[in-house]
Amino acid sequence: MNDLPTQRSRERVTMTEHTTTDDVLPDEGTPVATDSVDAALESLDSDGLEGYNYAYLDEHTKREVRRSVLKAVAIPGHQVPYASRPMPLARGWGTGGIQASLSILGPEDTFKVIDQGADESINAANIRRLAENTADVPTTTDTTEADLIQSRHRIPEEVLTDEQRLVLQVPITDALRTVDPSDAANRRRHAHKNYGKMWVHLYENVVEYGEIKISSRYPTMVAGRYLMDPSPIPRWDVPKLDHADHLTVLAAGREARLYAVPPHTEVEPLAFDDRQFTVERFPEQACHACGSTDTYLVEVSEEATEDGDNAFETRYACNDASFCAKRRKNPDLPKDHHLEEAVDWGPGTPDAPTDDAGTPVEQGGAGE
Amino acid sequence: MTVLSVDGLSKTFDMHVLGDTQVVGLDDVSFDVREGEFLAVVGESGSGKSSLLKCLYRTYDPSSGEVVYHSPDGDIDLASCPDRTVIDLRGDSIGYTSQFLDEIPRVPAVDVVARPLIEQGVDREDARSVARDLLSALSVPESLWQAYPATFSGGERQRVNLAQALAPKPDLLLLDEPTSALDPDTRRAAIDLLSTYLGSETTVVGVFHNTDVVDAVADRVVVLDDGRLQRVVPTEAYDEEVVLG
Amino acid sequence: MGYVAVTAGEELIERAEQLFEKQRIDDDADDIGVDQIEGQLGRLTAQAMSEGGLYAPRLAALAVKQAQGDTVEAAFLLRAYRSTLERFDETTTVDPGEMIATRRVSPAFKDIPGGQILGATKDYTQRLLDFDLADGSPEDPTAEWELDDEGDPERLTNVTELLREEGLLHEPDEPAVDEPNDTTRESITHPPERDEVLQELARGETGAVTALGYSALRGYGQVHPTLAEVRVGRLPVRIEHPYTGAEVTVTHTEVTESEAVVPVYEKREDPQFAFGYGLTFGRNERKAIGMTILDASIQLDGDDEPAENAEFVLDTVDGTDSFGFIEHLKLPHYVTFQSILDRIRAIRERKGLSEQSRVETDERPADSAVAGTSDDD
Amino acid sequence: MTLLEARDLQTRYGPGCPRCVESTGDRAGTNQCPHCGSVVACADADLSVEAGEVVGIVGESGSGKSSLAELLALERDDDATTAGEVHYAGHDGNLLEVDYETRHDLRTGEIALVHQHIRDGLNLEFTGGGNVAEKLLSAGQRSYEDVRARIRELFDETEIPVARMDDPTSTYSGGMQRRVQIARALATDPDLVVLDEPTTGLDVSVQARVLDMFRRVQREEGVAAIVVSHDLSVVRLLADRTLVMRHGRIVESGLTDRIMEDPHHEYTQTLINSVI
Amino acid sequence: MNPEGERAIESTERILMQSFGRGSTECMVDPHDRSDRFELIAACEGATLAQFANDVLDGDPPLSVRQEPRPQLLMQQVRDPVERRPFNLGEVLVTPAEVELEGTRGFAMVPGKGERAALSGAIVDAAVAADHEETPAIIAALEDVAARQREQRRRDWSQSKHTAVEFETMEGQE
Repeated sequence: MNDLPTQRSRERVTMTEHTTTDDVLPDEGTPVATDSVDAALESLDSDGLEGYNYAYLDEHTKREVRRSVLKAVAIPGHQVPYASRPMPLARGWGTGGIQASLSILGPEDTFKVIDQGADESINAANIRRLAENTADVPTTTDTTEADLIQSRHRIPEEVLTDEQRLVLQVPITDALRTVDPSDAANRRRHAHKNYGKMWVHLYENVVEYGEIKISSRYPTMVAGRYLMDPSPIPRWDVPKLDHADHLTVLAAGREARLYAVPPHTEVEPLAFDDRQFTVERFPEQACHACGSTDTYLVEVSEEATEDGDNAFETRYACNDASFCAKRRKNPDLPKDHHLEEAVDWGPGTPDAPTDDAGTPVEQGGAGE
Repeated sequence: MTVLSVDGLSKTFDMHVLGDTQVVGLDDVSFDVREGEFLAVVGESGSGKSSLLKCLYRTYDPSSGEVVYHSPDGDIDLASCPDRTVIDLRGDSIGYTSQFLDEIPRVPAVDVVARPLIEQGVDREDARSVARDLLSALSVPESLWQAYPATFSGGERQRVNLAQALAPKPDLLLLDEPTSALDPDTRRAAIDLLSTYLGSETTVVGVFHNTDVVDAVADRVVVLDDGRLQRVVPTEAYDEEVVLG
Repeated sequence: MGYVAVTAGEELIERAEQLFEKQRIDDDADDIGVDQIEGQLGRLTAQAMSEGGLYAPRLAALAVKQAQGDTVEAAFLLRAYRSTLERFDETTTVDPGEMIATRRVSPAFKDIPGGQILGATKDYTQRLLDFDLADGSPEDPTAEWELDDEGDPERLTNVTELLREEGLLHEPDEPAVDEPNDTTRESITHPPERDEVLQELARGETGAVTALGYSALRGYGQVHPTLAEVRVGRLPVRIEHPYTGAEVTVTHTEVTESEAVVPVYEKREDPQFAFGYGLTFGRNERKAIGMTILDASIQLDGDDEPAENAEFVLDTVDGTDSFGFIEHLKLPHYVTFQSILDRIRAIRERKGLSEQSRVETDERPADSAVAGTSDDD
Repeated sequence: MTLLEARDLQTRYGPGCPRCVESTGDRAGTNQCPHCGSVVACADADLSVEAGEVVGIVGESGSGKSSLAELLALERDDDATTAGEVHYAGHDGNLLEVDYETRHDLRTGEIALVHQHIRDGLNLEFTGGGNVAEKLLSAGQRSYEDVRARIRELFDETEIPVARMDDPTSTYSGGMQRRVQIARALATDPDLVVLDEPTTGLDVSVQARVLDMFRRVQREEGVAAIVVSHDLSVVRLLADRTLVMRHGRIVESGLTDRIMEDPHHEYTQTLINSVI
Repeated sequence: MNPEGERAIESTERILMQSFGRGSTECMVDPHDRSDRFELIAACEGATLAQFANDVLDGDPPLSVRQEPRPQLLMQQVRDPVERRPFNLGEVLVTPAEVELEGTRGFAMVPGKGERAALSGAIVDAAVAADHEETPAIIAALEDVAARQREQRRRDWSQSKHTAVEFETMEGQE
């Protein structure tokens, strides 16, 4: 808190400056016990020896990250480089997300962390523990109670409001990486809004497979200008970003880039007029726990209990664990139950495969 | 009515590669060409016959003099008009062919002949039909129509060449020895074709090696000698000179 | 059901960690001391410092101990620790010519001023397992040495400077007065500056730097350098004293330095050598030489060879990045996997394949081609 | 109708000095400035192209013809310093000074360049159809079926087997790759196509067929073309008018047959007489 | 390779068998000089510094800490000898501390994580600057550090030179 570890040398901290600019130590220093060196050490603020700064990162770093977030909000979908710090998490395990979260979080915020849809997954628990330990924030598993949600690869099923912020962890920042590994080349393409190569990728997908093969990380135009990698959220979640009420910040630690989708911004997955974007299908499936047919489901292999022939059977279950828990108590609970006005938002669950032309996904109203 | 007025036409070549020597091709040549007539250009080898035709077509840049083409849209001096005017005239008014087929490799004979028509906007099949007629009239065996002219004999190539020149029926056709390699029978067929196919709306200025061709088709004869115009006489008068000469 | 929500995640994390810690004390052997690691496994701590980009021998030994010998994990611990620290300052710029070398060989020249000093190395010995080492500590084999007093250490003339004097190496432009870029503070945008390349290579992962450097030698590149010099020695760490303003030495860092000439002649009319440079914390000649090759290769700025592509090299040599991202694949991926399943089933249905297979669990790993080429992270 | 009008075009490599232009060119016998060492790749170049017309540019390598063609195709070389004006029918102002956006639009819509080297013009990993699709998709087409139909049409027109359209371009023969380049160039119905050395890398037998195809398509589509070649026969076959370049200057221009049969400039005479 | 070479290899092996971690530094000469004293304190053992600091503190002099001893980073900048441009080699962990002892400032920095040594060093620095009564003992100890450093350095160098290959061709020239 005292010194800014990121000062450039032109702002070199001389000893004199150090004491005069220091907002904690008075000019004459801290008087300490003089019994012995060890006593003197002990009488110093223990925080100065052992503790971490609030929210782990020092204030200067957080300011820098916040500035980058602002820049990202100002240029929707544009990847903003920032000085990603090494974190006590491994790269690829949410170091970008946690830096963004810790920079945005304040003590009055309630924090929710999900990994692959679940609050209780081990990595989510680890990240939540870091925030609890260093930022002293209350945490929740209830989507509607959270002020800030950090998520790996899902957007919650319950509609986010304009008072909420979503931080998505990003492994790979550039949608164009799929078609060209060179960041230098892709940076030029973004600058020139030259997305021909991605379009050819989609075209050749259709040539080869009859439809677009991309599963997650679906390339998406933001505000009609920048092509964005929405992180590996399923296609199911991509329409939730379009004209959403909430702010989404996408942050990558390893790649030291972050970008954002501001509220009420157009988000459009790339597709052809006659080969449209489709979300994942769960034909004739419902969550075996809560019965939902309008949520993103994942397959669960379980040991069969009765049928002796099959060792395993496949069941479907809600991926959004916290909403599933609510639905189990109240199966009719709409996704926008907490809102004053219902929204026409988010994908429904189409029951049949799409035809060649890619029949548009029905925008099922919440709670259908 | 005069279609072309050649006045004081001269052509000198500056041969830089030969130590900056000058070669005179044409020297102060003047004559008129009447609409619909067939004008033959004759003279010894090297007398400037081909140079004259090339100056009229602007393949050679005249050094001085005028070549006024009296087009329906007004007079145009072919010796000095812009290149683009020449290109436009070549597209639909003035045709030229030499004794050598300027062929595009790997294009079948029928398409070589049809090409000028297609480029003028004639439907592809219609143009091929005309081409087939012309090749037939010039006794090109049907088996060759779809073959590449590069494989043809000299005579066959010249027939394809002539057919290509005639096909679009230009207002003014410049022919530079188009029959030199033809046997007498074919030459006669070519002569027939010149009169029957072209009709009176085409004016022809031609250089011919054989006096029988001149006799058969020419209305008047321009006689050149060493780049200078000797005289312009009716064919009959020229015949007498030759006989007497 | 216990699948969708792993309950009590934090408790499980703790248990797993406890089990890991138990491995350290799983037998009757003595706990290995940090002093012992620092003193006896110097190469290990040096590697952790080099890849962590932090010179702190004792903490590096601690990190090695904590990581149970995993150098990349140890380097990662150092980096994470580093990011909680303030920076006092930059040091004053040190010239590697000031190095007090304990080892110095010049493969390019048989004879160099100051001589070839082999120093401490096993380079020239047979690699045979020494079973005597298995028990007991050996005697100091140098105890009986009769040393001549060589006086104070000499500074050894840099071989590159000899070449430069002869005009075989180009005279650089006026040294830039600018501060060098710091890649730990501003992430690189390509193409990188040379100082950024050197900083990133200096903290690259040893295996990656060695492998990429080797790729150029193996034929995936044009650089087959002649080493002008390889040195191990100590560099002073100096700051300006806050009271006197004089440059004062805080400590020394042990470093390995390598310089190479590359017969790629820069100018046709005045042929000169191209150059590669390597410098890294600790005793690690392999990495320093690998770095030298990569530095020279990157300067060629070729398109086709991996080692000549700065973007490729710098994007792949960092151990912390590659370690984290490779290992993150262990995290659950069932959301994205479900999305992939949806695509492959849709495509198979379109092609009239396996209408029934959607509920068969054994189809999951099927058609790894699609899963493998998926766009999932 | 004049499609393109270029005045005083200049491309220079190197620092440049006030005497660069006067010290280079045909009379100086070099394109390298003796004072500052800069290479004046082309200078003092004026030309215009009519709608539907084919203009040839000939000269030996290093004569500046490719530099001139790049300027006309609005290709930018960051290493070069350029000057002059290019005006284009229907567009205001000097196209050499327009922003990236406008230039990009012009290049995807109205002016197409067929590169000398296949790799500069095509992505060999794409399918043949994909290379053409890129142009169409970049121009904003969003119907997959329409794109497919247009590719088939263009393949047909440029005599590429339609059955091969979904094969990687790298599996095509050199001649087919050149045709894909031309199909790609024509995809968005440009007014002007610039062909830089269209026969580079092709067998002699294939050269003729590609040129004939281009000539036919060019006439049928009424697209204007600038054909750059060191090979007189290429220009002779395609061009109505021809410019002859040497040491970065246009030394002679005129009707193509006139250039071939009545060359005026000493260099042109040498060039014509050098044809094997 | 001549016999000298073989001898060098043998010597080399012997050096390698020794344990590492001697940690010697260059010596300086005058502990009264503030800059020289800084270097000697940095090289001095922490226990020695703490002992002197405790001796100084025995008199209960007013002491305030102007900079808490806390590990910090120094980015080591090296001039690349090819382009002669500085680059950042990596950071070095140090612990600085600054105190004011009876109105006299003292500053010290020790390598690594060493809060106790750094604070002790700063107290020792201030004490010598103020000519505290412990000064002669401190000076003696620091001079001893200097002497040992110098000796260590010379021995290391002699050991290394013991592995130097002397080519016969060189003898005539030298």
